Amino acid sequence: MRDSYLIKQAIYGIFQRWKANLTLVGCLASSFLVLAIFLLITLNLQNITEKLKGEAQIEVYLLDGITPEQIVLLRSTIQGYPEVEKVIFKSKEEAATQMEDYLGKEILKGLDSNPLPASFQVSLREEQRKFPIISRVSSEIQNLDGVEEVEFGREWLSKLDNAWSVFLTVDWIFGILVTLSVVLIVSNFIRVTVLSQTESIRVMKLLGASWKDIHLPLLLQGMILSGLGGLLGLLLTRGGYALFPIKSASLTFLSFHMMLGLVLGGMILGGGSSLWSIKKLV
Amino acid sequence: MRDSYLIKQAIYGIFQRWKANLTLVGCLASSFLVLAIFLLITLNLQNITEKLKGEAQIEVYLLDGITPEQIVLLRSTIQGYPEVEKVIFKSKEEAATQMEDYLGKEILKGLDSNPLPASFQVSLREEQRKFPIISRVSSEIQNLDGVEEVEFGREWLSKLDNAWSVFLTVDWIFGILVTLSVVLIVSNFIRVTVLSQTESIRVMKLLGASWKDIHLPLLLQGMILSGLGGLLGLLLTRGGYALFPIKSASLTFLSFHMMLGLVLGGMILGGGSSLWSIKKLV
Amino acid sequence: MLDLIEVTKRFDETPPALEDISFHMGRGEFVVLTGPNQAGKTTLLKLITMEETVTSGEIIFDQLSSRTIKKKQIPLLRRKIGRIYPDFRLINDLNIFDNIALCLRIGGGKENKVKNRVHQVMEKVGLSGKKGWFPGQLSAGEKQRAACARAIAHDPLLLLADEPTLNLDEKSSDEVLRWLQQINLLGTAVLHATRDFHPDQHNHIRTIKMEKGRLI
Amino acid sequence: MLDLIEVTKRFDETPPALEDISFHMGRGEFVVLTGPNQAGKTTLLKLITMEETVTSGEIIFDQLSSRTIKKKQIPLLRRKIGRIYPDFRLINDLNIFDNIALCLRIGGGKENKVKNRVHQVMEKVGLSGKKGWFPGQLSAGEKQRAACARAIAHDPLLLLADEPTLNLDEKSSDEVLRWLQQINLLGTAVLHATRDFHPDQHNHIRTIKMEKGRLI
Ligand SMILES: Nc1ncnc2c1ncn2[C@@H]1O[C@H](COP(=O)(O)OP(=O)(O)OP(=O)(O)O)[C@@H](O)[C@H]1O
Ligand SMILES: Nc1ncnc2c1ncn2[C@@H]1O[C@H](COP(=O)(O)OP(=O)(O)OP(=O)(O)O)[C@@H](O)[C@H]1O
Ligand SMILES: [Mg+2]
Ligand SMILES: [Mg+2]
Repeated sequence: MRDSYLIKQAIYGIFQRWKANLTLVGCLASSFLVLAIFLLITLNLQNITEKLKGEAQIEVYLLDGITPEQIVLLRSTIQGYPEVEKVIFKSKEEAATQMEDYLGKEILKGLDSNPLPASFQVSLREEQRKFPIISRVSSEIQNLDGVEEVEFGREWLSKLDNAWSVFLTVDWIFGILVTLSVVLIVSNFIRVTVLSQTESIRVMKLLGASWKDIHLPLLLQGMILSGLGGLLGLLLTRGGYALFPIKSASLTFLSFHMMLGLVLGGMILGGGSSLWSIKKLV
Repeated sequence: MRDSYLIKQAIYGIFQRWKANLTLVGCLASSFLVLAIFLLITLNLQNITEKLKGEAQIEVYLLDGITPEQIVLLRSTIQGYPEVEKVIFKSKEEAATQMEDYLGKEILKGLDSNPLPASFQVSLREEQRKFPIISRVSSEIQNLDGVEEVEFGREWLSKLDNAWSVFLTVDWIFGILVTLSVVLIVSNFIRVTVLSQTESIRVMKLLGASWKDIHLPLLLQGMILSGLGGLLGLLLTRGGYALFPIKSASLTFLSFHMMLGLVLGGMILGGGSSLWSIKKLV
Repeated sequence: MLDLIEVTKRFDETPPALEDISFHMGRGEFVVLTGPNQAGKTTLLKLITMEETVTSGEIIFDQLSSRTIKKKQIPLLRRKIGRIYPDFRLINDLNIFDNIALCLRIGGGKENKVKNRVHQVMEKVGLSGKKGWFPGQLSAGEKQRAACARAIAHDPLLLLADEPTLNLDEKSSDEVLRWLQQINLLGTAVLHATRDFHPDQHNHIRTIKMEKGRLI
Repeated sequence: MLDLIEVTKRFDETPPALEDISFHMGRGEFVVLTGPNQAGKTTLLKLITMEETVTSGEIIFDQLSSRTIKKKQIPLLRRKIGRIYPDFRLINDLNIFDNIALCLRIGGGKENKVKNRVHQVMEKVGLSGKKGWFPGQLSAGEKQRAACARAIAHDPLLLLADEPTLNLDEKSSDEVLRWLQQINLLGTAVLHATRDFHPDQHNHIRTIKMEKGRLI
């Protein structure tokens, strides 16, 4: 048959059985919806974790006898590291004031000298805020002259990293299962659509229809229906996201590439299921 | 027809089309699996939150001039609250030692007197560890004689409560969507099963089959297939849970009632879908 | 037993499929209903089994009137009727035994009685070797035999046979016609609708002729 | 054009459906294939269109041999054949116009040529008023006409008609048989398989008789 006729027929066929196809697209959309929401949650939790990690700073406590010249030198050395973004100096006096604010005026009253050390607060560039990098930079700073001790919330950071890796495990398992369900459900729904045309296919073959005559319309239908399901699922997710009660600048929606991937994946899945169903049928 | 025959026929029919029904049960199982995992995650996150909240204690700082008798009296008063599980006393000296451990020996050296107050650490019974109860008990203790100040990590607790309520919102939305998908998918799959028997149903009606003759076998088939889907989904979830890499005493599986509810819900859904499909058919 | 009183059936299209049909069939009578394509034979049978509703007029079968019958009584009415369709309407998921047992089971028969009776009629129509076969495995002639067996197994009050010899060669046709006469002798009234009826062979049989929805 | 050489077809069951069949049909010939139920008529037609494969022997149609034909060539072979089935095999999702256009479109015809030709054959078989109707809305007689129209629309080299008058009364049957003869006069060879063939009416026509899978 002519390609133009086959394509016309595929699209016409979808409209002809619009009622069945509407439920079909609805069911597929609900599957894709679950997948999209899953991706959305994963993505945002990852963002939040990254952001929390970003708040991690390195506290560099300086030796008590350090001279202002040494401080300037040290500061420029640290600032010179490629990973470092910002270095803030906190003098002994500032440290004492903060301590008093925190524990009350009396706490340091009777002491002969201020026991608190001066310090730098070092924050790293955003893309470098990862546990191994922070850890390495810290130990490098530790070896510099004039540094007494370096602290960077090791415990808290590694806890966060642990929690994230546990979550990632669960997330992967869940993600694989959701994806498997989507594949299973889409392929089965498409199979039912193809099976409903068993009689037509048989008759067409008896009348001399070629491989392409049989496969092209069903391939197109599978791709269109599944693609529409994916698109509708995405739109619903976007709608739900827009209505989501908690607004925050750190919330993001799926990137264009992810959305494209979802819809294209849906289309490939739908088309593949069509071809596979015909194969099992004939 | 005789009930015995109808029931036999329903079960026989399932085995007869075992190939189609196996895919069917597989698809339903994958839907129920997603639902079960969703429930499992919700349940465990709730448990963890409860546990974190449970670690919240009330710190009761005592007046400086308090006598040992007053301390004993106060202790027994607090211990007498029905919500309270345990009261631990920390003397001024113990507080000082802890402070020194934390900030260094020198910190309290020059002071004329120990500025740190004695205190009670009060923990509540497990079922009472909720923000409003902790808050109420705290303010009751605040009004007792000899108490200077009460602290209970208000900020941290309310943050946790907030985070949990945000999560609950997302969770509810997601849960409703997952449930909707399951309903949509199960009902559609059952509809396809019923539709595949359209011809039989028509012929049976023409031969004088009663309402029950038509509906009972399909109702049973819908219930059995969907119930099996639910059961298989649960078993798979249980299997995944057993293989889950992180073990912890605070992880729990779904309760027996939840599992029962899932399977029964699946059966009702399947049966209902059957009846509804026949209704639309006839 | 069966009375049609000025029955008219109109589908959406303008010319009515049946117009002003009246006739009576007594218990145990054998009637051949004949006429060309579109005469309305099949439609008439459908009205009797209440597959279609009468537009005007009345059909009374075994004291049940098409005017007053309740929806719940329709299955009871159908159980008194045996039906042979030109396209067999065997259930593809059931084997031949279960297909033939269908009317008996719908009637609520006990399983051992059902079994005996089904074996009996399968023997009669020459299908006793094919109990476990499915309709898809049978030739047209064998399906026709099975359809006949199903229609007569429960000893109906009335047998409505629509083109029961359509798919058969002359030898098998004659056989089926013989069965219709045999079951008629056992007390079942038979209404045999067919296009190509040759009255010279059976001129002792009451014949109703139709054309374009009217008796002639 | 069509040669069957010692063709045997055996299904799993022991007695072969066709045994040692040989005959030749020339271009534009008209042949009636007759025989009772189970003779193997339909099976023979299926072998010609390669719906079933020959167990032994050879079929040669228009230089394509059943021994050497490739799977890809089967559609090309079928496009040269017109086919009328006893159960019509119209596609329920397509209206009558599209059903009749099917063979033309499968042949790759241009839409405006397809349109002209379909209108022409619909006129011929008397269906011009029902272009947009669907098979489910037609009577058996009208479906039979549509099936005939579909089979002859693309001017096939060979027309295989399996019981084309099964659902028709005598008047319509004669009409369909006339069409078969008309299309034959235009150059299409016709193989007409039927159970009830009355040789006295058409004794100038070549007849092949079969019984139990053999020519007699
Ligand atoms: N469901 C329907 N909707 C519309 N018209 C119908 C329907 N059923 C039957 N008809 C029309 O009623 C008329 C009588 O058809 P019927 O099938 O009863 O004829 P028949 O005598 O059985 O013909 P045949 O010998 O071809 O079986 C026809 O014109 C047909 O088109
Ligand atoms: N797919 C098949 N599997 C097994 N046996 C078959 C199959 N198709 C046909 N047969 C057998 O082949 C024989 C010939 O059948 P066929 O349908 O060709 O006869 P026919 O002459 O067309 O009969 P009818 O007049 O009833 O149409 C029969 O015995 C039939 O049971
Ligand atoms: Mg009829
Ligand atoms: Mg045949």
